Amino acid sequence: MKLYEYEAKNIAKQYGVPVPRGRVAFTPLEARQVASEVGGEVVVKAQVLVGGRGLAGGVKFASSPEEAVEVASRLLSSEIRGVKVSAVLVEEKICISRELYLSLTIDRAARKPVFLVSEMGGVEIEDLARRYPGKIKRIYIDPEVGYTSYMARIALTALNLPWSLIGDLDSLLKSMYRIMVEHDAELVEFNPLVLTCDGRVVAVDAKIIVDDNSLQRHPELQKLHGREYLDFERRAKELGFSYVELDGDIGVISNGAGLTMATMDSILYYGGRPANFLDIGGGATRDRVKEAVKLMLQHPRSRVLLVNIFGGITRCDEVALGIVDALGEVGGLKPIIVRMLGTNEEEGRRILREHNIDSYVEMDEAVKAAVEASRRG
Amino acid sequence: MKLYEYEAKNIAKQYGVPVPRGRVAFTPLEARQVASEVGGEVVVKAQVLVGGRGLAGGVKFASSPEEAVEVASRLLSSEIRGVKVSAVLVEEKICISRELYLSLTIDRAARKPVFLVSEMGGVEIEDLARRYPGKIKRIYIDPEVGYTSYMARIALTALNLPWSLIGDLDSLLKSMYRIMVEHDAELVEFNPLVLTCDGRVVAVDAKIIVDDNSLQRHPELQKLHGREYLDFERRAKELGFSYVELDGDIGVISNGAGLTMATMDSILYYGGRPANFLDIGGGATRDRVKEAVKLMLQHPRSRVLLVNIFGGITRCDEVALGIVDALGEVGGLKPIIVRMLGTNEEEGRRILREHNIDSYVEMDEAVKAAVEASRRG
Amino acid sequence: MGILVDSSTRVIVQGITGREGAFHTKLMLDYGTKIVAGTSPGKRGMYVHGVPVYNTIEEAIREQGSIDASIVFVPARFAPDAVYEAVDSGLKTVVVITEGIPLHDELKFINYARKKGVVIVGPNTPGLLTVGECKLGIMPGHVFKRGSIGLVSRSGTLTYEIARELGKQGFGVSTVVGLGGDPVTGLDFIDVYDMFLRDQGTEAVVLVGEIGGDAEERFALYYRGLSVRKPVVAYIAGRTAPPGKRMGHAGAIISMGIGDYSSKRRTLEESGIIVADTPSQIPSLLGSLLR
Amino acid sequence: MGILVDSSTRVIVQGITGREGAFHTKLMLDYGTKIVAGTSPGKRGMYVHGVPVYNTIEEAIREQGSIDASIVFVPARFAPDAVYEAVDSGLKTVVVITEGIPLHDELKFINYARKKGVVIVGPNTPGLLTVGECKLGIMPGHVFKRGSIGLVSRSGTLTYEIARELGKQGFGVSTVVGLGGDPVTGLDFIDVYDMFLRDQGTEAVVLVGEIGGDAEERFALYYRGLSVRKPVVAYIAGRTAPPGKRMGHAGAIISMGIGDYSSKRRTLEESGIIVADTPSQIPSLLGSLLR
Repeated sequence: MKLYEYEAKNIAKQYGVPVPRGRVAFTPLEARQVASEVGGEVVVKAQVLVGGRGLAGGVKFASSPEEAVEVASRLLSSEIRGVKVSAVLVEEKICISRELYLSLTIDRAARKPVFLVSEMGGVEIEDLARRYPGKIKRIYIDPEVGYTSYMARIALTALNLPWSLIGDLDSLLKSMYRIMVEHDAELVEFNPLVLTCDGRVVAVDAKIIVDDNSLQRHPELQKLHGREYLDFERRAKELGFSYVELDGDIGVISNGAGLTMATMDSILYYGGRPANFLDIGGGATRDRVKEAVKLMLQHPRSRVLLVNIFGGITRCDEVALGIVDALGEVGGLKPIIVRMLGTNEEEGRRILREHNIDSYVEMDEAVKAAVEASRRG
Repeated sequence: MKLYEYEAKNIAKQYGVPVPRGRVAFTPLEARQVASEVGGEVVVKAQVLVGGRGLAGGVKFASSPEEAVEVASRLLSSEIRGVKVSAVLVEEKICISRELYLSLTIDRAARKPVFLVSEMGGVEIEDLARRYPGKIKRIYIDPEVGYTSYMARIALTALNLPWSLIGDLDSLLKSMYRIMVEHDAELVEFNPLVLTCDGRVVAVDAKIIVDDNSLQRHPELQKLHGREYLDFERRAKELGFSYVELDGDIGVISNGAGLTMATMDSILYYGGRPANFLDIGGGATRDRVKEAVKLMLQHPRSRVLLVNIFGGITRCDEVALGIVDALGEVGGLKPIIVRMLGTNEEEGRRILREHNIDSYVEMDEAVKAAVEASRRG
Repeated sequence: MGILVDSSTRVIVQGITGREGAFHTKLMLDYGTKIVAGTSPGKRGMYVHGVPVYNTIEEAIREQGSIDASIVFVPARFAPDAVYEAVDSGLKTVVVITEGIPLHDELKFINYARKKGVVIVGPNTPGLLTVGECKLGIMPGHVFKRGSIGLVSRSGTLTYEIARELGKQGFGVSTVVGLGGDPVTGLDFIDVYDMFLRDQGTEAVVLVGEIGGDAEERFALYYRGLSVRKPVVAYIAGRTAPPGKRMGHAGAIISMGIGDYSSKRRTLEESGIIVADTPSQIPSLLGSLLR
Repeated sequence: MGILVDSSTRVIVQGITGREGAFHTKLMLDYGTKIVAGTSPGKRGMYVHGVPVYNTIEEAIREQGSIDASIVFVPARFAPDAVYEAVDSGLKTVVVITEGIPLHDELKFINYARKKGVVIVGPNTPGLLTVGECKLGIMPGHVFKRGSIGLVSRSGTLTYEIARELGKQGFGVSTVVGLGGDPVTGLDFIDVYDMFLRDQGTEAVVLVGEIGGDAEERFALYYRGLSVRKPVVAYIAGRTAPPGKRMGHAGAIISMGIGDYSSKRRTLEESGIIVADTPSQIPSLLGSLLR
C-alpha cells in the first residue's frame, strides 16, 4: 500500500529525517493558513498516489498566502492522471544546490534490503536506471544484521557529499532502515533528496510503500488500506477477491493469480480486451462463486463474462451451482462463457447444461468464444 | 558483574517474570514492614554474591513479622562465607510442588546463547551437570534470529510441565532472552524455578551476571560495578589495573593476563604462594608502573614483590624507572625481585643496577628467588 | 529421478491438525508421500490419517527417526517460528505453503535458511512434486504425468493447466516446483534450473513466469552464459497487467519500472529461449526443440 | 608455509590513523607484511607510513586492487561496524585486536562471519604471524624464530615468553595464532589445530590455554578422536586462580563450575597430551616427542 507524500513525510519527521517545513491542507483556506505559518515562498503539491505528478502540473509555487489559496483551489478542483486531488501539501520552498536520489527497497534476487544511491536525483528511478545505470550505487543490508554505519560512508562517496555531512547521512540511513522495519515497508524513497544552498541534506519528496501482507500488525495503516481503489475494485476487495480493474469489455473470473492473468492474456492474444482481473482463490465455495459472478454480471463496462476454472481444490459442481445461483439472483445481464475442468467436472457440466449454459473443456476454445461474443455483444 | 538476587528479581519482574511477592530490607525494621505487607509465612534470604548461601545458613523462614525481625537481625549481623550481609530479601513463602532449573547463558563452543533446562532444579548447575548430565536439555538461540516460540515447546517437554502452561513458559523464555540482550547479560538463571502447589510457574531464585565489557552502555549498572570487590581490589581497579586478591605472601606484578597467571602458577610450582594477580596491561608507562609497585609495596599480606615483565610494547626502561620512583616515594617496604627482558632491556637493567635492585633474565630464576625470599622474609 | 524429493524422502507436516494441513496430509499420503509425523502444538498423542502428531519436530525425530523435509501449513503469524524450528531441527527442505507472511519476516528466515544450506520452497507456493514418487504440496497429483520435463513456476493453477496441456501431447513431468507467489522466495528459476541440469531424468525445462520482479530476466542472462544447457520453453503471465497493481500474488506487480512483460519476454528471447503466447502452445514448441 | 597468512597476503588496516593503528602499521610493514591500504573515516587522501588511507574498504579495493585480510584497531564501540564492513567487502580473514567489545556484539558478528565463511581472529587477540612472511598483529616479531612448531594461544605476552623458550632450545615457529582473551572468539583450538594438521610446514603444535570455558577440554576430546595427528604439548595458565574471579581476560573466569585448571589438565592428559608445569618445560617435552 502506497502512502501519500504527506503521510510519508510525517513518518520521516518522527524518525528525525529532515523534511521541508509545512503540512497537508484539504481546503484552500487551510492552504492559506499553512502558507502564512511557513512564511516566504511556498510550494503547493497535489497529493495523489499516481506517478509523474510534476509533469502533469501537480506541483506549483506561490509567493504569498493569497497566491497559495489560488494555487491550492486550482489543484483541489483538478484531476492528475485521472485521479481527483483531495489534498495538497504546502511547504517552504527549498533552495536547492544539488538533487540526489536515495531509496531503500527490497532486492528480490539478493533477498535483502538494498539502498539505491545516486547523485543524479529528481528523475524517476526507472529513467535513472535507463539513462545512468552506472550512476546507481547499491548497498545491501543483511536482514539478520541490519543497518551498520559503514554503509553511510559508502553512500557519502556515491553521493559525492562533503565529509562534514557523514553524521547526518548516517542518521538518515539508519532512520530509513528503522522506518522500513518498523512499518514493514517495501520501499522508502527520498527523491529528490537535496543538498540545500546552505549545505544541509533535506528530503524534498518522500514515498513509502507498505507490504500488504503486514498490514494486520499496523492497525493505523490497515484502516487506510483500499482507499486508492476505484469503486468497483473496492466492492470486489470487500468481498475478499483479488481484483484489478482494466479497460476492456470481457469480464474475467478465474482461480489462481497466474491462470487469471493467462486468461486475460489469451483474450488479448485472440483479439479481445479483458475488463478486469478477478481471482476467486483456491477452493471457492458455491456462495463465493455466486458473489463473484453477480459482481461481474453487474460490471458496467464488460459485455460478456468468461469464467475459467481449473478444478483442483476448487470443485466444478460448486462453481456451476454458484453460477446458477448468481443468474437466479440478478438475471442474465450478459452472456456467460464457462470453461471448467478437473474435480467433479461432469457434475458441474451437467448442472450448467440444465440451465442452458455452454461450457468448454479447452481454455483456448472458451477464450475464442468469449472474444467472439464480445464482438457480437 | 553479578547482581544481587533482589536486583535480578526486580529486573525479572519488569519483564513480567513471576517472582514471589516481597522486597529487599536493609534493617530489621524494614524486614518487619515487608513481612507484614506480604502477610503469612515469609522467607528471609541473605543478599550476598557468593554461592552456597543455603547451606551456609543464609535462608530462614519466619511465620510472623516479629519472627522476621528476629531472623533478619541475626542475618544482618552475620557473615556468609566471609562476606558481611548488608541486606535481606523478605518474600512470601511459596508452596512448591516441583523444583525446576532454567537458565540462559552463553555457550562458548557454539558461540550462541543457550537455554539450560532441567526438571531437577534447586541444586547448583555444577552439581546438576555432574549428577544428571542427561537431564539437562540445551536449546540454542542463533543471535541473528533471536528467541522464537518453538523453543518453549521443547522446554516444556524437558520440564515435563502440563501443556496448559505453554503460554506462560513462552513469555518466560522470551523475557529471559530480552533481559539477556537488553542488559547485556552473560547469565540469566532461575534456580529453582518452581511449579507451585496451585499449578503456576514462579522464579523462586534469580541470578543475573552482566558482561563487564558492556557496562558503559548501562550507566545504571556501571555505577554498581566494583561493589563486590575487597578493599584492596577496589584500590587496584580504581587505578585501572586488572587485579584479583589471593591468599599467599608473594606479591605479583606482570604484563598480560596469561603471563601474570603463569607467574602465579610458577610460584606455586616452586613451593611459594602468590598474594595476588596484577596485570599492568600492554605498554604501561613509568607512571603506571610506579602506581602498581607502590600499591603492592603497601599490600599488607605479601612479604616480597615479584615483577615479571616481557617487554614487547612495554619498555623495560620505563618499568625500571617506575620501580625506582615507587621505592623513592614509599621506600623499600619489602624485597623486590625483578625479571625483565625485551624492548630496552639493557637500559632497564642498568637503571635497576644503579639502585641496587637485582634483575633476572629467566622467569624461573626470578620465581625461585622470590619463593626463597618469601621463606626468609 | 527428479529433484529435491523422491520416494525415500521422509516428511513431517507442520500444522497437521489444521483444516488445510489435515486435508492435504490425506492427499499427499494417497499420492505415496512418506509422511512419518506431524506437529501441532499441544496435540501430542493424536493421529491424523494414521500419522502420529507431536508438539515439536525434535520429539518426532526422537520417536520416528530422521526426517528430511517438512511442509508448513501453519497460519502466517506462526509460520516463521515453524520454519526456524524446521531449520534448527536439521531438516534439509522446507516447503512453506502459507500465504500472507509479512515480507520482512520472510527475508529473515530465507536468509537464515540459505546461510545454513537449507532449501526453502515458497512461501506462498503450491509446493513441489516428483511424479509418482513424492508430493510435498497441494497440487492435484493426477494432472502430472510421468516424464522428462522439468516444470518450474511462480503460479499454481496455471501450472496445472500447463501440465495438462503437456500431458495431452504426450509430455510428462519429472519434477514440478512452485517457487511461490511472494516477492522474495527461497528458490528462484536459476536455482531450480541448475538442479534440473544435474538431473538425469530431466530432458527439457518449462519455465512459467509472471510479471513482477526480474527473476525471469536474471534467469535469461544466466542461461546465456551457460556452456551446457537443457532446452527451455517459457511462458510469462501478465501481458495485460497494468503497472502499479498487484495481480493477486504479492510478487506480481510492476513497480519502479521493473517487472513488465515486454522486458521479460525480450530478455528471454535474446537468450534464445522460446516464449509461448498461450499455455496451449507450449507442447508444440517443446516438441520442435526436442525432435 | 604456515597457516592463514603468508607473504602474498594483501592487508588493510582498519583504524590506521589512530595511535595504536599507526604504530603497529609501522611495525607490521617493518616485518614485511604487505599492507596495501588503511581505512579511517574522513581521512581519505592521507598516508600513514606510506600506506594510502581511504574512507571505506570498497574504495581501497577499487583503487588498490583485491584485499585478502584486515586487521582492526578501531575502538570497541565502532569495532562491530568495522568487522561487518570487512566481511561484506569480501575479505577472507579479519583480525580483531580491539579489547572490550560487548559480548553480545561479538556473538553477532562472529556468527555472521562464520556463516559467510570468513575467519575472525580474536577479538582481544595479539593477532597472528607466519614467521618471516606476514605479521597481522601486535606481537614483537623478533621473538618468533622460523621453524616447524605451530603455536596457538589464548594469551599474549605468555605466548612471547613461550616462543622465546622454544627459540632458546632451537625450536622455531611456523605460525602463531592468538585466539583472543574473550569468552567467545572467532577461532578455537580445534579450528587452528585442523589448519596446522593440513600445513606441511608444521610438525608439532604447542597449545597455550588458560582457565575459563571448556575450549581445552573440547580440543582434548576432539584430538582423542583423530586418526591422523601431529604431536601436541600444552600449557594451561591459571592453576592458582580462584573461582568466580575474572583473571584479566574476560574469558578467563571459572564460572558455573566450568573452566578450572584441573578439569583441563586431566582431560588433556587423558587424551595423551603432555601438559607442562611451567613455560620453561615446554621445549624439552616437545623435544622428547619429536626425537
